[in-house]
Amino acid sequence: QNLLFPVGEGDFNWESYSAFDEAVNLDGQGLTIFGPWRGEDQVLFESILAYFTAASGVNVSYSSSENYEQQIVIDTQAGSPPDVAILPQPGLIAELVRQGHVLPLGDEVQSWLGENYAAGESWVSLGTYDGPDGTPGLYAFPYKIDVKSLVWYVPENFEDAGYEVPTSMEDLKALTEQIVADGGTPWCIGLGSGGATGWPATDWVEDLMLRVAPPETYDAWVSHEIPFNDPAVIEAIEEFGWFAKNDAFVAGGSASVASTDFRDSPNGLFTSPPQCYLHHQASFIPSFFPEGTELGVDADFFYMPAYAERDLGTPVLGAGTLVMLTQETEAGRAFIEFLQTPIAHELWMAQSSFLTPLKTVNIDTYANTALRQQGQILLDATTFRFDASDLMPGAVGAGSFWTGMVDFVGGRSAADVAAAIDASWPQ
Amino acid sequence: MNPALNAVIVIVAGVGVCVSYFWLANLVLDKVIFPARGAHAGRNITRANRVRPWLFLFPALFFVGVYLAYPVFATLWLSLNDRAGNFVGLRNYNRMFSEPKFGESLRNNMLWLIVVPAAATAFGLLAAQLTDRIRWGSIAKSIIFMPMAISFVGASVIWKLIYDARDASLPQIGLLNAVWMQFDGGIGSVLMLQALPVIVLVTMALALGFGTWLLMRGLRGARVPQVILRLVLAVIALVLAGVALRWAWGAVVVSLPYGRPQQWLQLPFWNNFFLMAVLVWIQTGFAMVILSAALRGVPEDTIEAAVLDGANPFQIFFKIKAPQIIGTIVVVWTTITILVLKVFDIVLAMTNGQWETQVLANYMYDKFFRAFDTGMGSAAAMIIMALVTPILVWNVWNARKEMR
Amino acid sequence: MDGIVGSKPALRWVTHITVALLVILWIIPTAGLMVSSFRTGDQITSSGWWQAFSTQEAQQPAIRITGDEVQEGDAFVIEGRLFANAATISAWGTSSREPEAYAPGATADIGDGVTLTLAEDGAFRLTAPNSTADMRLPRVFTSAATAPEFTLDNYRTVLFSPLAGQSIGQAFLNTLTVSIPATVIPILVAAFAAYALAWMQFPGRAMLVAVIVGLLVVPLQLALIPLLQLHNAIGIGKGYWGIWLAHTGFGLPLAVYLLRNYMVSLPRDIIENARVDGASEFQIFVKIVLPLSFPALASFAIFQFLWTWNDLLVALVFLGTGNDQQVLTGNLVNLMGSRGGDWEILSASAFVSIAVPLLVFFSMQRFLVRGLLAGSVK
Amino acid sequence: MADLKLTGVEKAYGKVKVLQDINLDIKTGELIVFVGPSGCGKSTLLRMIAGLEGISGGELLIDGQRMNDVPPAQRGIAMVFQSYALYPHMSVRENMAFALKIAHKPQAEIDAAIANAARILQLEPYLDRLPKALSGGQRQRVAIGRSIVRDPKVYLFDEPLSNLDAALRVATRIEIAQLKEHMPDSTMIYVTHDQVEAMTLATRIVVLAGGGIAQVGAPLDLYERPENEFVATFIGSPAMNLSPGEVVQTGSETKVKLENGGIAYSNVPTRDADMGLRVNIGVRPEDLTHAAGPAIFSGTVEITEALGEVTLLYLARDAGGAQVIAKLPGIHAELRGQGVSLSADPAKVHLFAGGKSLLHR
Amino acid sequence: MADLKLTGVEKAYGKVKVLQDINLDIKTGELIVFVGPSGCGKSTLLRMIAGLEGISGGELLIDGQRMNDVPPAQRGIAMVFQSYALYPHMSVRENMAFALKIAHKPQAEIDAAIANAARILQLEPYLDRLPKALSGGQRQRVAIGRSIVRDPKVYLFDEPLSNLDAALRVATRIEIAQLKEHMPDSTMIYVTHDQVEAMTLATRIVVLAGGGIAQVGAPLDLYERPENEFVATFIGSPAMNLSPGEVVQTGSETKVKLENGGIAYSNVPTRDADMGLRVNIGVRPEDLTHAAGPAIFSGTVEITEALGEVTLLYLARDAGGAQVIAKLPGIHAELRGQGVSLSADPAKVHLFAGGKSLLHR
Ligand SMILES: Nc1ncnc2c1ncn2[C@@H]1O[C@H](COP(=O)(O)OP(=O)(O)OP(=O)(O)O)[C@@H](O)[C@H]1O
Ligand SMILES: Nc1ncnc2c1ncn2[C@@H]1O[C@H](COP(=O)(O)OP(=O)(O)OP(=O)(O)O)[C@@H](O)[C@H]1O
Ligand SMILES: [Mg+2]
Ligand SMILES: [Mg+2]
Repeated sequence: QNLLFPVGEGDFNWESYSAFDEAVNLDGQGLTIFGPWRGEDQVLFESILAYFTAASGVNVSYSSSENYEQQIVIDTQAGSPPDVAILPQPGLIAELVRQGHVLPLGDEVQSWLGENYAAGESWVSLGTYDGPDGTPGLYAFPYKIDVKSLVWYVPENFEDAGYEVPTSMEDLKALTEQIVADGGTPWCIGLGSGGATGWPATDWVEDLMLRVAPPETYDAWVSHEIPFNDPAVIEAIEEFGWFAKNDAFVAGGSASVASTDFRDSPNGLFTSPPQCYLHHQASFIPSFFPEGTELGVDADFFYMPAYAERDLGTPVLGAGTLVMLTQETEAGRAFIEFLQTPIAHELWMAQSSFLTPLKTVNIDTYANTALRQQGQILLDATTFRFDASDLMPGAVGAGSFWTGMVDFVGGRSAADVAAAIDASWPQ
Repeated sequence: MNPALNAVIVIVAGVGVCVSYFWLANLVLDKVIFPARGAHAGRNITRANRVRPWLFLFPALFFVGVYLAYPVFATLWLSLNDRAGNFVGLRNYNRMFSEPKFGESLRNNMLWLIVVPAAATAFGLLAAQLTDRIRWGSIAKSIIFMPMAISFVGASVIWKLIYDARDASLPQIGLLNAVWMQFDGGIGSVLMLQALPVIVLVTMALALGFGTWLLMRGLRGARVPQVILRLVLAVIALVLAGVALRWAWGAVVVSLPYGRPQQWLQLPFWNNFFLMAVLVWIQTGFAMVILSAALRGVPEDTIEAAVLDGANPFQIFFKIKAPQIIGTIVVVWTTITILVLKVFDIVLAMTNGQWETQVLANYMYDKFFRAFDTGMGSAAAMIIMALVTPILVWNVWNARKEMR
Repeated sequence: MDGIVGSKPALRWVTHITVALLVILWIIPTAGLMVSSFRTGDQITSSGWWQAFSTQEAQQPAIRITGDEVQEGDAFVIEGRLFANAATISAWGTSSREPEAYAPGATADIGDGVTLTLAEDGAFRLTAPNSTADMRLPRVFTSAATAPEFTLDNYRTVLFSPLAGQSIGQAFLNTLTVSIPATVIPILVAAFAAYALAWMQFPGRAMLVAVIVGLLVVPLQLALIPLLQLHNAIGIGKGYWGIWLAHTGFGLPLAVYLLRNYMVSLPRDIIENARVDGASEFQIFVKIVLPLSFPALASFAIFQFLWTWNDLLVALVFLGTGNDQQVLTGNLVNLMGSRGGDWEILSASAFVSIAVPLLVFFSMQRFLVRGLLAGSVK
Repeated sequence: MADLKLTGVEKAYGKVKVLQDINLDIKTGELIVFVGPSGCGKSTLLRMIAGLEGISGGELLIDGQRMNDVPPAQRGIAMVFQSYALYPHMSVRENMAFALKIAHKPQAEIDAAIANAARILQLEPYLDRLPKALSGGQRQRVAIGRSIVRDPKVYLFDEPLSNLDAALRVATRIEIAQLKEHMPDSTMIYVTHDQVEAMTLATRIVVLAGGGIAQVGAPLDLYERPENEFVATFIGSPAMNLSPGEVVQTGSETKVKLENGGIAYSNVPTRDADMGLRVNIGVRPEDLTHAAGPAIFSGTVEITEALGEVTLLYLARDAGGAQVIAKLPGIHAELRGQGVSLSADPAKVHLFAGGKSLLHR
Repeated sequence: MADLKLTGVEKAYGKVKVLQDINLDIKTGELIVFVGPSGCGKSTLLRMIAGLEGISGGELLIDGQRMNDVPPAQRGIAMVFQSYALYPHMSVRENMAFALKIAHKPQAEIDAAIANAARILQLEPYLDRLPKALSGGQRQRVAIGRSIVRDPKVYLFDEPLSNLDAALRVATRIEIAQLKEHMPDSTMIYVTHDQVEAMTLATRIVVLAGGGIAQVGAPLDLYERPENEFVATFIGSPAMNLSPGEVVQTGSETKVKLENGGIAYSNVPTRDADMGLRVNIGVRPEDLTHAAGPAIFSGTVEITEALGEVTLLYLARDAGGAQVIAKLPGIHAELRGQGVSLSADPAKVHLFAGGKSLLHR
């Protein structure tokens, strides 16, 4: 097996690796893992799996699919699930857990998570679901986090125009207006994503929700304790509308928002003259920047600031994938154990597009400053909240919320849209 | 083992098992169970012949039963249960009917059901007829067939590229917008985008009116089912003519947003047609291949007789060839109609039912795999299946007729 | 028919023109995809594919100056070329706000004594009073006419990239292993059934035809879960048998429907003659009906093959998602990355995957021949 | 080795009865010809015997075994179809070999049978062609060849020669007759429109009409002693001339006074009671001769058709509107437009009352 | 109003020349019959005249206009196909109305034309049936009806009667003949296998053989004065008996000593130079009579075929292997197995040298 980083070299926590190596010996056992990662992400993940295999002797077969949500539903319901499933949708996980297709991870893992992840309790609660009998338990292990509260920009465009990185929402809005006044267009927003069109707007709304209301409201919103058309939610939607529904603020006018593909929309940053100066998107977006764009030089990001006057701290919105055991296997348990070693995080951190709240990792192993800064945002967060649309039931989070947002930018009022979404909430 | 060798063995085994079933089953039937020998030879043969159809049919019935019929019943059952598995009667249907999205899907589906099979069959027939008569026909055929070889998702991607819209200040990479941007509201634009459609629509309305007149003319003396059928068709034709005229008027008074790139997939109502174009583009190849085989089966002497009777190529086509392949046209039409009911990939990939483009299949998919609402998903599936009933009746009628 | 004299030339022209129009209409989308598959992702998203062949005068993406620094007297100089390919610059700038500030050959003062000269052909010369080693070098914005440029990289990625886990060759084999039996088995099964439905007498025939037509409409998605459950229960599990059976089941109604409709149109006398000749139903089927149904068999074979070839869903569900079972479509989809949307990969892989179906079509096309029945009956 | 018996056989398509109450007894070695007007059900009856059409009522026995429900292949028959029914995808050779291959005959035997049939039917040059490259007649010959090679118990021919030219027709007809002679045990049923074929080939002719059998008998029987007007006019070409009249003298020689004014003598005996009976006399065109004495028919010759050896005279229609045709030996084009008087040997004058022959009552 | 002229017409399928150097002059109002062995190209020639096959070489003129490249519909022709070619999806009525509807004839006229045709062809009961529910003969009649209603300049018939029964055949034949008389301006070309049809209908017969025209002439001309052996044997049924021999006496009456030992006298004049010439004599079966004096043929009667009015005698093959057939009037079944001597009127004895008739040299 070719391991990317030779064992023992570099700043990695090799002790945790050798400890795991010694403790676990499952030579010849097999493990099937099903996950969302394809393409480059798959290569990255498989490079991590190589270490797991080297240490435990387990033969891992990883697979993924374009329609992995559908796939996992079919596989579990038909009774041929993989051993381990990795999914980015807590809503879907909740459904699977409720149907009894997922095994509880146990108290040990739960307490480990609480202790070792920064803001541990929020991660525990993220992995905790109501089992088939209604009793909650830890079913999913968060691994690989994305930060969503990021605004991307081109530093040199800012320099050329003489703009500063804003530190508060008020500043951000002022900057927006300033750019318009200078004859530019501030934002590039694209909601297009084929069948999932609309989801980037949900990130906006969630991010803004954390900035107009306290996190408890956010939680109540997610769990439908308050209706979707609660004034707080409507306010957040209207905040988004402030950016997206103003023709002058958005490249191509608000009409193009819903149709521009989210993958294309950051390109506006890099045209000359720039179509736009700002782009709100999660940490994965650089892979859609033009070829050869150097992060930190050609493009950079800043934390989507909070309102100075509202005093809600520095909330961070994020997302991530969760690992579940869908079959009882020794190897599967061992894999969860492996994920608890710092090395399982560091090895990926050292490559790219991986953030972790695990406190015991060596933050220097991040591949570049951008990643490190994102990691820092994660660590600096006073509040961390998981993407609400991923937490809500699929009918909303992967359905009416998306379409509602498209309708909203298409002209419907926030109240209307919110009421409609609320109506679609499954009873 | 070498993977290629492995594949070959696996292929041979798979096909071999299938072939040997038929061969052996026949052998057993004729030689062992009802041997055509001895005292009861005659009776045995008759018996064997009574069993044989079922022998031939068995694998097909088995597969169809297990792989399609059984799921249908399972689905029917599911549609009467909520997601927790409790029997709720028709409540899923009630809920579904009260959802505006469902109404929208049904409406759009109707549109799809009218436009796509008609357009694909018409284009397919045109292509089949014309390509058979020219030397480079087989090349043309291959090109028209090519979209068939592209998956639905791939096709959606291609067409997204065509419908793509950029800001007016940027070069358009969507072909349709690039063309659209050539129009500036001048005389050429008016001719192309207003006069031409008006002419086409008015012609269509006139043709439909004429059709109505033809239908009504032969009314007296016709049998009752005929009268009803004719009346229904006449009403439909009249309605369509009205629609065409309204659209023609719309085309006269419309002021087109020249100079602004259009989001084709977001123009309400019209976007349905842009989605349909994709399926028509794909399915025309299917229609063409099947119909061209049928056209070639039309006895040449009947065509020659028509030539001598003085029929022009159009009359030969419409009065001699088309009626003779009407069975095949029905088959093609049916197949495409059914495909229209089932295909959701295109809508899913291009709009996911947003901007009022939802269709039943995608609605069902949504309920099944997004909302995990198997009850409603199944109910939607049942509606889809209910929509084919007319086609079913039509085909049974046809089958009966030709067996007589 | 071919012999008939005196068809009007005008009509022939109309025919040619109509077909040409149809062909153009039909080929444009594919052509766009084809051209795009030879362009880079940036090119695809920055200009229309129909412009790919001509020299384009356009605003180029910003290019950052790079190069080895050479000391010339007290100035530090970097020289080089902006473009790898031929290009003619019409205007350029160093600020995104004024991307066309300078004419080619002009010298721009960037500040701190740094100057940049850019010639028409993209050759630049940067002079700085101090070493630029720790300085961020400036970006150059150009309006330039670039020659058409095509790349095979997309195909290289699709065919040889390690990203897909397994080699494309294995995926090809897997797909063939799936497609060939999944095409042949339903045809065989359906042909027998269609023959029975068309030419054998038994009660309930019309009913069965109706049922089969009705089952055409069953949405695939409905059947996936119950069937996989079934496969798991009877021990087939996931594998080739499972997927063949599934494809057979799903493809059968259409096959039976198409074939039956073709077979009923065969001349009755021929079949009766074979009956009198002493052929058993099996022999009639194999020796008479099957050969005469070749056009229908061929067209259905084409469709079924295309369908199984392009299928992803059924393969994923019934075959499994492991690398060694990956079919071509699965392989290509995986290339596209978790978030999809790489036009260039998509277009290249679309062309890789339609190659075989087109080949099948071309080779089968000659079986869709004219007048198979000619000369059989009066 | 193969005798057929049809008792009360009938055929209905839905409600339309095409055939009814067909009773027929065919002995081994006979060659039965079905004739009858177009559409009378000849093909249908043949197909019922072959087993290609179900029998709606009655019984079909072959060699004493009930065959109503036995499949065609087991009835030991070969059939030549009116519409060739060649296998379009097989060469002529393969078409002929098909049945033998099915029966697993040795290749040498197959080759010999084909060579023989090809020689008889002059098909040698075409053995490797596909049917579509043959002319109509060539196709028909292949269809015949296909049955010849099989050597079945019962041959069924549905107008097998209808597309052959006269010479080939005669040759093939004789071949069939000789075939028949070589296989005295094989039974043949033959449908034709051609009177010459019917007369020369048949051991017995079955005249079908109106869904039933009009008469069964040896060819000359039918020609000389038709049972009814239908058979009388149907057999023989041109058809027998019929003319209405009244019996004015009975006995062994009957005298009839015709409505057209003519007088006819017939050898058909009549009883005294027949005096004054309204009858139709029937005289075949070929039996008419120039009359010296009292004429049966007299009138102007409207049309003459010279056939070479004989000439047909079409007399102008008389008051009754009946067309009288006479066939005189030699060439008589000169008679056109002239008046002629025609009479006939009393032995050749038939009498019909109510459609039935007085000979057969 | 419509005369046809074919000059040097030829037809090739690829390299195979099916027809070559066809020269034919057809006058307005003629009824030309094409006869010839099966596969000789009759249908092909007809189709070329109709415009359904291209003309590979030569010229076709109709009314003096070159028609090689004129589309079929503009040639003013109607055609009845050998294979019916009915429109399967139209009822009989619609089939017949089609051409008229295409020509936008008023409905009343269409109805009248159909009623007339249906009456002639006895199709009234079937007008609303589809072709598939008709018998073979009924279909053929519809096909004829379809052309009758159109009233074209030139009629082309490709074996139109081949599926009709004898009675209907005669009736239809006469109808065609009368049709012809009513329309003296319409030209008809008629392909048939039936000699009687050919002889009765034709104003002239064209005998095709081996891709060319063997002889053109009035029916009786062909019958009485065939130009060559092919025509001699082809026209007339059964075929003319040919027998080789040597001229032993020349002059206005020629004497031929036959190889079979017989002596034949012929009225065909020969020159002195012909003395000793090897010739074939030809005698039609119907011209043979019982010989009192020297016989042309003598032998044992092997088979007799009684046709009613005549009897065919098949003599045992002589040393030369030729089959001699005689047609004697009346019924002569008793001759079977007996020896007969046959001779003929010298006026009826033909002489052929090298295949050509000595009469025509
Ligand atoms: N498409 C073709 N290719 C090659 N040869 C052909 C083709 N069509 C016909 N022939 C040949 O041309 C010859 C003439 O055919 P045609 O049909 O004209 O004969 P015919 O005289 O009408 O015969 P019949 O009396 O049997 O109908 C035949 O020998 C036939 O085999
Ligand atoms: N499928 C059918 N349905 C109804 N009537 C039919 C069907 N097939 C045949 N007939 C009728 O049955 C009758 C007998 O047909 P058949 O073919 O046996 O006639 P035929 O004596 O062979 O005539 P021909 O000499 O013209 O071939 C015809 O009147 C025909 O119209
Ligand atoms: Mg018949
Ligand atoms: Mg012919």
